[in-house]
Amino acid sequence: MKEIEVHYPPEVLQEGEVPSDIRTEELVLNMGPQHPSTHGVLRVILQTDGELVLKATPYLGYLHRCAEKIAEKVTYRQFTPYTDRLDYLAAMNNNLGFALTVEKLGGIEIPPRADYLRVILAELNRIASHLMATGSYGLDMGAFTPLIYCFREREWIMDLFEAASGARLTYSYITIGGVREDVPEGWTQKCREFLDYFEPKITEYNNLLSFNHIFIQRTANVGICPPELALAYGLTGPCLRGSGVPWDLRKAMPYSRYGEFQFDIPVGRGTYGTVGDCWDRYFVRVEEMVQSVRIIRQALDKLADGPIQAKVPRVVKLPAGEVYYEVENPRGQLGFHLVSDGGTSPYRLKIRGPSFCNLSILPVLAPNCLLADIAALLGSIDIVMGEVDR
Amino acid sequence: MLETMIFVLFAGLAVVAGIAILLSTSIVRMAYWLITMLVAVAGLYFLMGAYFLGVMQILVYVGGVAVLLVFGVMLTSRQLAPTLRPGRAEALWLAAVAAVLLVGLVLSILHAHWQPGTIVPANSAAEIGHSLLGEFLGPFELVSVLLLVAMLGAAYLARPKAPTAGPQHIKETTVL
Amino acid sequence: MTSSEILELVKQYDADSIVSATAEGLYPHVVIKAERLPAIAGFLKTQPRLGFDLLRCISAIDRPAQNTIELAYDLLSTSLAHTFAVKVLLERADPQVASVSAIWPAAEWHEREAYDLVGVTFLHHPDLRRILLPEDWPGHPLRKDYQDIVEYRGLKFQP
Amino acid sequence: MLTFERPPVEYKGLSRTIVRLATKWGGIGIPLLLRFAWGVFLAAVVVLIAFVWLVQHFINPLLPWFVRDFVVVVGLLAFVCIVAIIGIWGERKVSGRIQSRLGPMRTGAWHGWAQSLADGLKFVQKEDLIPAAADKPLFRLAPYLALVPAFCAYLAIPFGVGWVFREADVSLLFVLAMLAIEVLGVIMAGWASNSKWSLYGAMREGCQLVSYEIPMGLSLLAAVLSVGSLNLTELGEAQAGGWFAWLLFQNPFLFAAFFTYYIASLASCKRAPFDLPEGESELVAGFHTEYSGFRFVMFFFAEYAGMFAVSALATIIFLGGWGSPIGGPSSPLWFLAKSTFLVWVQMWVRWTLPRIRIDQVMHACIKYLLPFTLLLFIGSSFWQLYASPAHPLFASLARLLPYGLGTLGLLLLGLYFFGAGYGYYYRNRLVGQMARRHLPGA
Repeated sequence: MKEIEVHYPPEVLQEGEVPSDIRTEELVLNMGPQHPSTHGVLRVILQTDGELVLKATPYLGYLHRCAEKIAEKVTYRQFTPYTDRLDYLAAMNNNLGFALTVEKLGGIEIPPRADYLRVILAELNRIASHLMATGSYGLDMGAFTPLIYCFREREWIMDLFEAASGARLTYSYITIGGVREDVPEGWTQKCREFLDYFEPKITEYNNLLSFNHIFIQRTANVGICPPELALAYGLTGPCLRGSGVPWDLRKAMPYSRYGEFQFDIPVGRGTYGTVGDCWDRYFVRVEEMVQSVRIIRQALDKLADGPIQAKVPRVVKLPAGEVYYEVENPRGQLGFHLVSDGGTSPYRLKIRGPSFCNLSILPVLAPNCLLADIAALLGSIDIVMGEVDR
Repeated sequence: MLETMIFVLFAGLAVVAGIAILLSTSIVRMAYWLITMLVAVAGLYFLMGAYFLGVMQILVYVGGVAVLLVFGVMLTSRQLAPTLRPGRAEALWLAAVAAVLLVGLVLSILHAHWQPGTIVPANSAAEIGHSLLGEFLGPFELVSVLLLVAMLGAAYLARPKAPTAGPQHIKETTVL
Repeated sequence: MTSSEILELVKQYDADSIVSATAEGLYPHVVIKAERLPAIAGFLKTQPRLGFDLLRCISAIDRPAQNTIELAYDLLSTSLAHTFAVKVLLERADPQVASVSAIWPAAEWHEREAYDLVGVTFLHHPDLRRILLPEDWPGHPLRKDYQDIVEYRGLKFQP
Repeated sequence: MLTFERPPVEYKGLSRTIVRLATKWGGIGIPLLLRFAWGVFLAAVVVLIAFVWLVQHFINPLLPWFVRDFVVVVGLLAFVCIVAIIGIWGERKVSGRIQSRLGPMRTGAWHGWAQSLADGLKFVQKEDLIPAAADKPLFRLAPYLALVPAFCAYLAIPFGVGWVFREADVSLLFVLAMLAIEVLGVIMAGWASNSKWSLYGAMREGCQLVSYEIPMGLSLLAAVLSVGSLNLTELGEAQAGGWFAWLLFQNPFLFAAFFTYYIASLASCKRAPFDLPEGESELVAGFHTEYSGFRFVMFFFAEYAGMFAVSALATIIFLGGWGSPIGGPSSPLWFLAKSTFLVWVQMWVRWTLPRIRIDQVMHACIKYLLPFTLLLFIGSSFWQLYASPAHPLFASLARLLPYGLGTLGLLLLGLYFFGAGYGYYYRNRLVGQMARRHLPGA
């Protein structure tokens, strides 16, 4: 038992929000670390007045492994599995980010087939991750059914990943210098089948959840994050685009082969409320799935036979130097600041987890929300604690 | 015989609940004892054949008023059950008032002319309706005006006002 | 805008506070004097041709050999689509630097993390507490001389 | 190489299930059952002795009544339990099918019919946890306070003419009163748990139920007005003779009142989209966060008993009760069928819609539902005023309207059945590749 003082800044009440002559007791509510809608072991201390939240203070670190310290003790190749555990819903994208960082510093060129495979798998994983995000967002809003539908589709992707890599969640498939092994025969055909099946399903989810009146009432005009605020707090990914900023690394600073593909950047337009509300952030994810399908189709068309690995030694040794490299993950920009002293393991590897930065806006948006809106807000920010706590 | 038994049961429950209201220290428990008493009285109404009255007692008092009461009590005091024991001087004063009331009640009961009446016929709801909208229309409307006034007063009291206090500094310690 | 042009603008603004700079290579950045950080950070954000509106990351790198702790601020401009980095070198014994959280609120949590894991103190930070580790954790794990602890609140760790 | 196929579900026979049950729970369950059997036996002996003693000493002249009451009460108790057990199993099956899953399939061979029983057995074995800081007496009492009123409501609900525990001229009000005091158990549970989540659940339940009682009562009163009785049997009997005699179709106000009643009854049963008191994603589990084991089951039972009770009220008052819609003999089976359909719609709604927020709940009630039901109430009374002494203008309209409205109702129902049939026919296309191989008959 330890007493932790919770500090609140002096001005908690907004003007005219609470009638001051009726004495109401503030209730300090400990949301998490075990709570269904904190999406992991996040703990938020809520100071509430009835159902009104006056202040929210997140406490992190329940899933802290100090991956950055681990990185300094293992070789580059050995660290790839640890990147799986960062954003465990988008392990392919994490693998890709780390591999690209190391390849950038090492100046490694990788063969085109590996590049396209990487794009396909990363985009498939983006779909899987967004399915999880949108489905569980429905669950946060009390709609149970969309989650199961989304899982049904995600199951396909998991099967595709299993066929390619042998794993269903932590793939370590995209490695330094290419991909670990080639996809099995008939895989691309199955992938196309999935895309044909999946595309019309998105409309179905929209009819079921996105355009549901209650759902719109719950999410539109809730947790409004104007574009300036989003940029100031370093929001990236769907959270930033939901605020109406058309910023996507895949388009703005294309990495891997993204420059070759046609796709749009969906942004929040304030369709049912104000730009940057929860509904916008949610719907950007839905629209991104459509774009991912487009990218995968183009990449599948360009996928030709060839080697899938560059000539990279078993123990990678990088020249001394440093690099900061970012990729567009489903949740935002995943950055690796890699400092090498010429050895076989990083001298310092700083990981910028997009969820970590996105979550930092919670204390700003939470005041004057209702208790139920906190679930809406957290779900729309879509955090993965593995990445927040690293 | 059976009726007497049931009467004793309900009357006894009402008395016990009444005493328990006085003796319990937690406000929420008091509220629940009050509910018990209201239900017991409703049972007595049923026993007398006044079904409409009994049902209304439960519907309005237990289902409505008591719920709001519990609701309010629950919000005001949380686990710090305030000890509601009166002080010595207070107790004397209260005892005097209670004694006067008790004596008055007992005297009036003793002096009342009790007549064995007949139980109201079964179709009591219709009769109550007729008398409320016929014989007692005036008082009935007056009561509704009174309720309206009470409602307006409540709305007036609960209206939002401009904040008068300055920025509030809140510092709270939670034990984890 | 290329890195060299960005560097040129920074030099025009305050050439004296630049310790070293490189516009070429994989990691174009400028190393500035720690006490000039807030001013230059403000310049980088507000100067319309730079427009660094997004602070991506703050990396703290412990270098016992040079007896310094490096802080690298990775910046991005979403309006102009260019990146740059600013570095400050702090003394290892007592690393202190002014917070930039007033300029980029995103820095708030990154600075708390640097404080937590590397032990850099940020002055004028609104809420400088440990963020990932418990309040009473001994030491800062990402320092190179950090000793793995064997016991924490009665919890024994196997190496 | 590509493993997209899943092994088909192996359906087990009944004998297999019994063996499974015996082996799975044999270690703990059977001794426990035996202990329970002793307890039940002893209780039965005590009750029997007390019963005989009472009969001999006091109520000789009332004996036939007493026996009847005893049998009926035991029967009703069994009925409520069966409703809850089938309801829970049904809810899981319905949710499963809505979500393109199967729901329970193993326990009891045929579509997992024994799942609720197995769950009940599991719950009985679970530890009855009471938080250290809870208000223990209230914590223990709360589940009973939720379950008993829900059961009491059935004492006045007629299942048919004469199929009722007690006729009372105010039986409608009695049922409403019993449904209203169920909330006390919930509030008590929330408060006594000494958990803030539970307290929030209790607060929400209090707000919601007290508010929605009013539109619910007003919608029913609109119907009561056109029959002129608060007696449920009379209300049901007034609608004998086919679907066009149902109160639902008697005038446009009552048609609307049925829907307002149904919405309000969802709120009073804490069903989605009004399931805020137990809203999982917000309040963990709301008022029953701290409950486990059999006390939790009691809340569950109370919920399902309440669901059926409000559906039964809707059936009796709006849908002709036990009367046959096509003009055949009336029967309690019709009553059960109609009520079950309404319960099913509740489940359907629950697994489709998101949950609304507390301010929207109150907003919807006070700003829309309450004025609207008041309007319906007044409109219905005016209709009654002009139509029942056969005002010439109304006479023909009032005679024809039930057919028109009835056709509209039938169309709605037909639309539903068309949708359901469409879904069933194209289930392969609709449920997706992964699940379809598991669906029996797919």
